[in-house]
Amino acid sequence: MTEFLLGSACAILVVVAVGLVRLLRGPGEADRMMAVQLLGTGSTAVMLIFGAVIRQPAVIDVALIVALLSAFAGLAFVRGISPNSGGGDE
Amino acid sequence: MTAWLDSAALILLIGLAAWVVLGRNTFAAVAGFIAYGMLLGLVWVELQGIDVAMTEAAIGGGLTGALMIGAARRLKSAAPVAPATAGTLVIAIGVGAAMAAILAACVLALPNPAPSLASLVAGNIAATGVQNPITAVLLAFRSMDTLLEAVVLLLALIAVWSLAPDAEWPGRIGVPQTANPNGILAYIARVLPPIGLVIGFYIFWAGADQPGGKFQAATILAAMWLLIISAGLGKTPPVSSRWLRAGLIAGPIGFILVGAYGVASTGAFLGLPAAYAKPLIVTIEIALLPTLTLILALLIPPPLRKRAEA
Amino acid sequence: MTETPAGLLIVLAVLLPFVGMMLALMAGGRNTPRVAAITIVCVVVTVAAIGLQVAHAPLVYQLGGWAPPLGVALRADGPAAGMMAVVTVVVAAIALYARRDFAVPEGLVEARAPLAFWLLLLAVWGSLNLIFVSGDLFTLYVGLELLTFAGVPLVCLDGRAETLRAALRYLLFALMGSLLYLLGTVLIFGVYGTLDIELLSRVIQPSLVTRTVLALMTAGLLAKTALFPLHIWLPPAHAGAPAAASAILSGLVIKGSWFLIVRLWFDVMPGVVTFGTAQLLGAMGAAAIVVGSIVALRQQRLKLLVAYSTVAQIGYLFLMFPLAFDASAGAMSGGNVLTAGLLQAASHATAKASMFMAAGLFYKALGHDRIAELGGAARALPITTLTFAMAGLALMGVVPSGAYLAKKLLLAAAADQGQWWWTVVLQGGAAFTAGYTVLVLRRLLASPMAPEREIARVSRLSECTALALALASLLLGFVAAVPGIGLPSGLISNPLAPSELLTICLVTGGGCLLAWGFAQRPSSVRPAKAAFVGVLVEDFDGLLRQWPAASLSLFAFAAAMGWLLQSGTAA
Amino acid sequence: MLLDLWTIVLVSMGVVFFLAGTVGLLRFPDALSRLHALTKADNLGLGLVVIGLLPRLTGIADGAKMIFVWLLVMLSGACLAQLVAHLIRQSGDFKP
Amino acid sequence: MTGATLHGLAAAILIGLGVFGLIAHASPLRKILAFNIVGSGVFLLAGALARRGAEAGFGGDPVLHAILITGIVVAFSATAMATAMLLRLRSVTDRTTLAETPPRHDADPPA
Amino acid sequence: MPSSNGKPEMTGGMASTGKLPSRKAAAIARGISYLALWLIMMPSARPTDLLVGAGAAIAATWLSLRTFPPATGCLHFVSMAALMPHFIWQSVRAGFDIARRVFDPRLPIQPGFVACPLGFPEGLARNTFATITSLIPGTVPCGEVDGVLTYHCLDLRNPVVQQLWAEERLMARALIAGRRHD
Repeated sequence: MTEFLLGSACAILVVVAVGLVRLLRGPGEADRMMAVQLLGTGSTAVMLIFGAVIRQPAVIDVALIVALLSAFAGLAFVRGISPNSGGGDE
Repeated sequence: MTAWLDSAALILLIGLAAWVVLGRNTFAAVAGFIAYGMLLGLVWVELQGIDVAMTEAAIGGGLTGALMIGAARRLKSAAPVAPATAGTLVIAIGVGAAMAAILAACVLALPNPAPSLASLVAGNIAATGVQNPITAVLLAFRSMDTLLEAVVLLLALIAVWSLAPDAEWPGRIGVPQTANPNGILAYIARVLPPIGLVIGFYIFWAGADQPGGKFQAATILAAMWLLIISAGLGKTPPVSSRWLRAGLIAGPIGFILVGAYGVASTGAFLGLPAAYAKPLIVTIEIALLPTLTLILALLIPPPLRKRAEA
Repeated sequence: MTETPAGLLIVLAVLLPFVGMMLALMAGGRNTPRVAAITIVCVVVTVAAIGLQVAHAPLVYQLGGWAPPLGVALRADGPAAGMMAVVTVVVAAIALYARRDFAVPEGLVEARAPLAFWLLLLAVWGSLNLIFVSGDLFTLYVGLELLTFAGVPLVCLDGRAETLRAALRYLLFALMGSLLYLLGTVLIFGVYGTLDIELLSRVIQPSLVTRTVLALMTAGLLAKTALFPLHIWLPPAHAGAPAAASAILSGLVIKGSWFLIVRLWFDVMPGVVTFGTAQLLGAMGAAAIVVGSIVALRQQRLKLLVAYSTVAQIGYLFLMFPLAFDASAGAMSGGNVLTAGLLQAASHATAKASMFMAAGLFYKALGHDRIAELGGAARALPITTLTFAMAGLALMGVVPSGAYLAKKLLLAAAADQGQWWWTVVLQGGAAFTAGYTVLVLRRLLASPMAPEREIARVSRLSECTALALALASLLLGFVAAVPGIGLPSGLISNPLAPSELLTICLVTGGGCLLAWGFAQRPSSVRPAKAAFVGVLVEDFDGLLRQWPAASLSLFAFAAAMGWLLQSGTAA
Repeated sequence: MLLDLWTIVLVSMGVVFFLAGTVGLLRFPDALSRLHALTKADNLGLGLVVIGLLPRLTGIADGAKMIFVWLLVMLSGACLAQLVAHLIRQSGDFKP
Repeated sequence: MTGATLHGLAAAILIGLGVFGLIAHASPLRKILAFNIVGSGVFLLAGALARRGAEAGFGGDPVLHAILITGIVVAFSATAMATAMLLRLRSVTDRTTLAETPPRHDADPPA
Repeated sequence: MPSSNGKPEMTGGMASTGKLPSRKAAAIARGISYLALWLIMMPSARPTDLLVGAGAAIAATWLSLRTFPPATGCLHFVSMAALMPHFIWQSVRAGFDIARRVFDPRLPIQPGFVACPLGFPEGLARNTFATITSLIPGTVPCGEVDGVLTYHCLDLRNPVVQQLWAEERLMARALIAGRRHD
């Protein structure tokens, strides 16, 4: 069972890594950030699986923080790339 | 199988680092950096450093990422920077490779079995009253580092403040941010922060006995506050605010007072009497939480008025 | 290792400045300087008490009652107490000097620059005290970062683009240095499982990892100390800052990382050092003296001249390393040479701070600091001119300055070990110092070019403070008379002996020649032959201070040092 | 045994949906369509992994927390998707 | 090869990459990013060492982990400070590189 | 962009019919849900833990009331919970829909925009609706103009607008709109 879980964690990681091609190729900023979001969700899943394998419930807390803060970073990104976001310095 | 997962994560991590360093487009590099930060959290979980994973995911991925994005946007309009010459690049590659090779050799030359203070911590942790060994180290065995670190943060904030335009002193620094109050950004900035607040308090409170603690909690709280500010639902306080300044020094001063109490009760500065060790640790953490939250949030620079006094 | 009862004083010396900083932030406005003043008085008393205690025996304090390796210990030994005393004197002087400059202007509740200045001054002080007494490599890392964070904003208090740029260079380069230091710390822990200096000094053995660690840490700290050719950030940063800030940066901040190198080489891993590496460090010091001095002679602005003279003087601080290497034991050994190094640091801290203060006063009075147009300044500001002259003399090593004493000790060591080349460097360095002192003094004493020059009033308190500091530097040699310092008696048996006077004359004469040869002059006058060399050196310096060159030098130095450490033992 | 089967089936399906998200991100012709793939397939993938792992957890509370992580990711993903969509439309980052 | 060694080697590569970036990039923002890469490499190296020292029922050496948390926070404050400085430079001038202007041979120094 | 005339009258002004709860009621309801969240994360009955949890819930409620006054609308918890299975099912359908299209070698999509006039007023109600509908198959809302939400659809051949209206009818009971934020 452990083997299966680790294997699927590996698979998710590889799949998400392939998605990072969008990070490299773009073309738009939004495409890049989608790849980053994909990685965020994927690594959350991998983390949860790994936590189940090592029987360490605190890993769920890490996943919680990753979920919360990746949302924050994502929102900052949206504001960062939006053409008319608030702020007075442009 | 674990080795496979480790290798996959590390290869991906190195790939992302290479992208951050080598990519031409600054925005793409910053996006890669955020992904890198998220992945670091995973790698730390694999290394069984749960506390560090939390810190790295929160600070490395979230807060630093947001900081970098904001900076990249504001630097977009700056004059382009001349790329490095080919000679520099070649030498830089050489230096980087040499550095990596030497460090790899050092890693392979480390003694076996590795030295460790883990059993020493395990033997003394009972005296601190907490169960999370990292909290025990941070707030009992090496509490001086933690105290000084709070001072480092405060000093960084003073440094950032010292860069403010004179005209804005001592008011609010930077331009208040705005967003459509009925838009989706404002919506998430209303829904998410209370949830984040509960999570932050939980991470803070759980830190005594399981992974977590004030830094991670403060980062979450700071991020939520920044979210509220960036959606135009709140403002940063003016730098002259008494409450703000009191909050900024509450942590270190409270820490030092507890340390002084240690002189009276145990004869050692920062000493913790066995009977009250845990309550005192919690007191320090409670004092540090608002300080760290305020500083971490205020360290993310707000948009400045351009050429305010150039 | 056992704890000493008065150890709590060390904790006070470290924490009081920080507490003062926080209370000053809370007080705000016009109360900030007052809180700073009270803090300074308190710390002065504390440091004095520490000095009295350390004269008997070093102080040790285990924080929280936890013994290393689990806990963190603070230790105040002789060098630490001495450095703390010097820093105390300089900080107090700078505070007096800056009282007028950084007062809150009329009509304002609070102003940014004064608030920042007073907070940062206290922070620099606390971090330096921490670096002097900390016995733990990681706590030292935190102290280094504190020092950097306190020092960098001082550079750009005026918010001009040039100073911001200088501050950013400083910060980024210093951060690179911190990373190398941290890397070394981590590796050390990986091998020995402790970060305590005393425990480490007992177990550390030369090996691949420890050699790498020594090379990385030294390189990182040199980047923060700005030893040539890693001085990328120093001249613009020190020249652009307000005078009081320059005095802090030049007199104090760079001493922190320098002292850490001393700790590392003498206390943590003396046995890892090899003859070659010690010579390398000394050679870099010598190069710093030559290049820094020549470029200083070619400056047209006083503050830049003083900043470049700092580059040269930093070189001086590293001349003790090759002389302290005990070839028979194959390790660094302290003793007189270490004392000489510390004396040099002390005299440089005081003299350079007062020199920057004097330069700031000239700037303030004349509204510029162009050396060519300084004529008449001596008549307007006689005290400050005297200050500059005395500070220059103290740096040159004229009797009875601390630098004189240090030079004597180093010359004795060089003669002892047959390393005659360091004698040349020592005397040559003094000649260079004489050169730029004479250069500036000649201008100051010249008759004014335009008689109707408007002279602004400067604070008499500031002038007197700068003079007192210069005087302190010049009289530092009398510490030899203090029992307990451990200097050989009869070192200054007859300071007015003909041989001594002859040396001074020769050095001064050489300095005049150098000044005549290298200094820039109006284009109408035919340049001296040496000026071509000067231009070359200047361009070389400009090239080295480009970012890629400087960062490459950093790693090249680390590599060279690692190689010398490795090959030195194989031979 | 049955619980193991439950885990195997659901986690495998989760992997498949992650794969769908990636393929969509790579194959779809314009940014907005890619956004569909991202928001929908990924969230479902994470959800399936979470549900699949439930029987392997020690306590009910851990399970609830895990589901909460999923809901949080869904909420932020949904809001972010709208913001990104708005942005793409505004900046003309897509081809219609 | 154990997992910890693997992580240590990866950390060495990360540090090498970051060092390259620190030297090669002219743009300060990219330097700051590279600084963060080096920093995380150093932390990861420490993590590998901590993992090697796992004993007494802990997943790693807790002292090293605690030190790391401090280090991460310090590195963040350094990043924030550098970024703030860079942005301030940007608000004062268009040119955000570190190279000095005007050239050193100028005759008319700024006041 | 296919416009969507002929929207049934019945949906106009929808969702503003419910009665807004009093400030106190809203505070209690939110406080309880935040406390429930705490208990999910820290299922401990020790008094100190509960005390901190209560403190966290109170702080969160205060923050929530400050940024999101009850007068600007509220969610009807029970109705929302009752709709939960439906949303989850829609979300699963959406995932399968994407997977089907993505793995199909012909890539059967026909993306485009659809304007969908809505009865929900600006603010909480419309935002919540938009957020939830971003999870149903084939639609992502991408901005609004004058009460008309624009959706990006993966396949214009599907009856998207009808589907959205159906969702609107379902959610009308759960969303109680108030005044807009200003």
